[in-house]
Amino acid sequence: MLFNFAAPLIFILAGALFIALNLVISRLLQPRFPSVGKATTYECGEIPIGTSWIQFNIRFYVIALIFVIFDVEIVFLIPWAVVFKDLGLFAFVEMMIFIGMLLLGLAYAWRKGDLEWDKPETDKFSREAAPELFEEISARPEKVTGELVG
Amino acid sequence: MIQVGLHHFLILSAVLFSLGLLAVLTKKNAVTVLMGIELILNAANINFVAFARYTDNGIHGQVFAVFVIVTAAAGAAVALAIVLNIYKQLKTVNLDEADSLAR
Amino acid sequence: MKDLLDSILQGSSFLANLSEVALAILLLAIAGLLFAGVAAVCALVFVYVERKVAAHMQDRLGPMEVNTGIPLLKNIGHGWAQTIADALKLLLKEDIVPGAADRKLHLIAPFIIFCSVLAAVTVLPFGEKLVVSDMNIGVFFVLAITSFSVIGMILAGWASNNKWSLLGGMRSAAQIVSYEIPSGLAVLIVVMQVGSLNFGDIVAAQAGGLFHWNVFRFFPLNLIAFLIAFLATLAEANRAPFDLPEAESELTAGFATEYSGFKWAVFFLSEYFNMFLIGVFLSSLFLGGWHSPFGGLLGGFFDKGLWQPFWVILKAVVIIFLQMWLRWTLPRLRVDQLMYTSWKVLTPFAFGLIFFIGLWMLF
Amino acid sequence: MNAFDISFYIFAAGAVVSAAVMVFARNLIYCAVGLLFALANVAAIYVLLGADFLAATQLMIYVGGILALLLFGIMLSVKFTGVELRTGTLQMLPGLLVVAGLLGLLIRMILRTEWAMLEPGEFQPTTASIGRHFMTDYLIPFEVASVLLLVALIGAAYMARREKS
Repeated sequence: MLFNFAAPLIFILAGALFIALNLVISRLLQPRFPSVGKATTYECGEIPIGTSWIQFNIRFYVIALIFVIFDVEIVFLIPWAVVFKDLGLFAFVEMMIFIGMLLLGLAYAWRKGDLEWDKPETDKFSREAAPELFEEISARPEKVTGELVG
Repeated sequence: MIQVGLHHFLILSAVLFSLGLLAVLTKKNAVTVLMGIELILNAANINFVAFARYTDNGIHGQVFAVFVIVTAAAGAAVALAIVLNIYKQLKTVNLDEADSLAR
Repeated sequence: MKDLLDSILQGSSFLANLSEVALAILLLAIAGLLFAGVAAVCALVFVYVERKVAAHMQDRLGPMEVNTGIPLLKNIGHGWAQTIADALKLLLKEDIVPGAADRKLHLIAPFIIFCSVLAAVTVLPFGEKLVVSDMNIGVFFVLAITSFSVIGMILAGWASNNKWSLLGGMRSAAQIVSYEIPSGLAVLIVVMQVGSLNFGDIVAAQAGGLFHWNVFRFFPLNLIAFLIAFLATLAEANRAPFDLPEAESELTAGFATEYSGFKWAVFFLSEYFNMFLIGVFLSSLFLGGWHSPFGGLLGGFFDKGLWQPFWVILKAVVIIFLQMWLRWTLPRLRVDQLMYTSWKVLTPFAFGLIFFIGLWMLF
Repeated sequence: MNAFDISFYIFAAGAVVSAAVMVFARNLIYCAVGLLFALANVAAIYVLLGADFLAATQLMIYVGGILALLLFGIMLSVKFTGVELRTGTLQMLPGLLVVAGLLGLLIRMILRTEWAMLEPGEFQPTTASIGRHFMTDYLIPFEVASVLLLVALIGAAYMARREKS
């Protein structure tokens, strides 16, 4: 059994070695002309403003949180799935209770809008919101784009 | 050198436990304190599994360790939510500064 | 693998003097390097194929210029050497690390992503005996080890100290994490039916021709499970239409923005090798792995010997072609649609499938 | 020294060194990377103890789940005043002393105790028997775990959400 686990480990080491070797080869072959411009953070040609420490949306956390809970559930489901054929109905009922509990959690998060991400406000640009503008743009797109470019 | 046995695993676990405890005791940032707690739980898990292998020949220790990991996951989720709330309220997650109950 | 070891031990007197463990490690290391090389070649081939597929889908020719260069045969070959030239270019390019970046983590991140994919490949079967590590928890191991790439992406995004990179890294993480649940559940559906996590057992249970493959069992439930697994793994590989993390128009290149030269190539390589991994993974779980679709035809002639890796790779290539097809057909999803698809469509459906297949198996 | 012993020492050293990096690093992300490697090494230690399922669980939940969560937590709770995510330490010296004393005591206890040891058996696949234990002996903890997870999900989602409004 240990042998089976040694294989991925040695593959990891070999993979790391492979990348390292290539990086060294690349380092030996490549030209190196460092300059201030190259070392600047890339921001589409603009001079970067501030650091990249932007405050992130809390939704990232909520998604990760729901994920962790369901990840744990998958870990519980795996040994169950392996023995399910042997144990039959009893195990099935037990697991459905377990899943049902967590589905309650998913339903709660769903209901409270935790699974929603910010949607673009498409209504603003719909036909209903500004009918004249919409007609104008649809009729003569080249005029609008021309203005934008000009 | 003596063959690796129960003692080796227990000592490894003790060292990891101490490092985790050190993180809990000395770190300022609440998230690193949480990391220390995770390390402590890992040390406990090594003990469970090592005892299961060397004194019991069974699998109960491993089942227990699975439950520990699960509890750790649930705990980390809630604890981080609390940390984020503290950050929201007090604009800091440093435990020595977050010492007031009122805003 | 063990058999191979024994035969080599008997064959060579020099190797026989080494201890068995050292020999095993040596062999595995060679195999690992070989696989890493295969990964690189894989990426080269698939990039070429992808460009050609894309081109022909859009009524273009794609790369045509780079051929052998022999005067008379200059224009024959459909630009086959294009990706080789690209690879050489990447190797010769100056490796620029921005001054504001964290150099150590900037270096480590590609290693983590590549190694996690490479480690997952060890448990995948390319034939009845043709597997590096016949691990009894194979399926679970693949699910577990691939979760390293999430961390790699967050680290890459953070270490670059660039707004696009960080946002791209966070988005990748959120996306991969969301789609790990449906893919895990879809995989479990197969595990339920076979009762084993070992890839060998799972494939062996699908012997007997096309209609014994897992996709066609419990019709149509397993077919839906396969679709869920396919979509979820597509999203986990950050492939279009789920390629938001590297949406060129908004995030330039996502977490890989500040990478150049060979380090960038490692990300690219990992992406294409990951597609191959997914292809073999899905074909073993759902499409009968090394079994031919013909079953016992000609006394099972097509199920033997070198046909086995042939079928595995053919199925993987078909899945990869499907992935490419979708990429060049569908527009990119919005973030809210992405989350909607994962949590409100795929996950509930997967749970429903587990319920109904459980009932079906019981009664 | 056989292969088993050598791998134990390698992984133990790996776990301890990365844990030390986690404790002593001043950069928050370095702490997380230290924890990442510590967790991976502990997973390898589980394999050496014959707990294959547990090792994969460790990778899946700790590395894929909790560590990702912690990284998200770091990203969401940094003050963006400085470029680097520095974190200081408090009372390092007393902390070190207390922990060193405790470690000494623990090791002394481990070495002094007469453990009722058995000869360890052959390595066996554990997944199926863990599944059977979940469904029989550990049924109540198993179901209670689902309640715990539900409570954690609802509670944490509620707390995280309150920020929005």
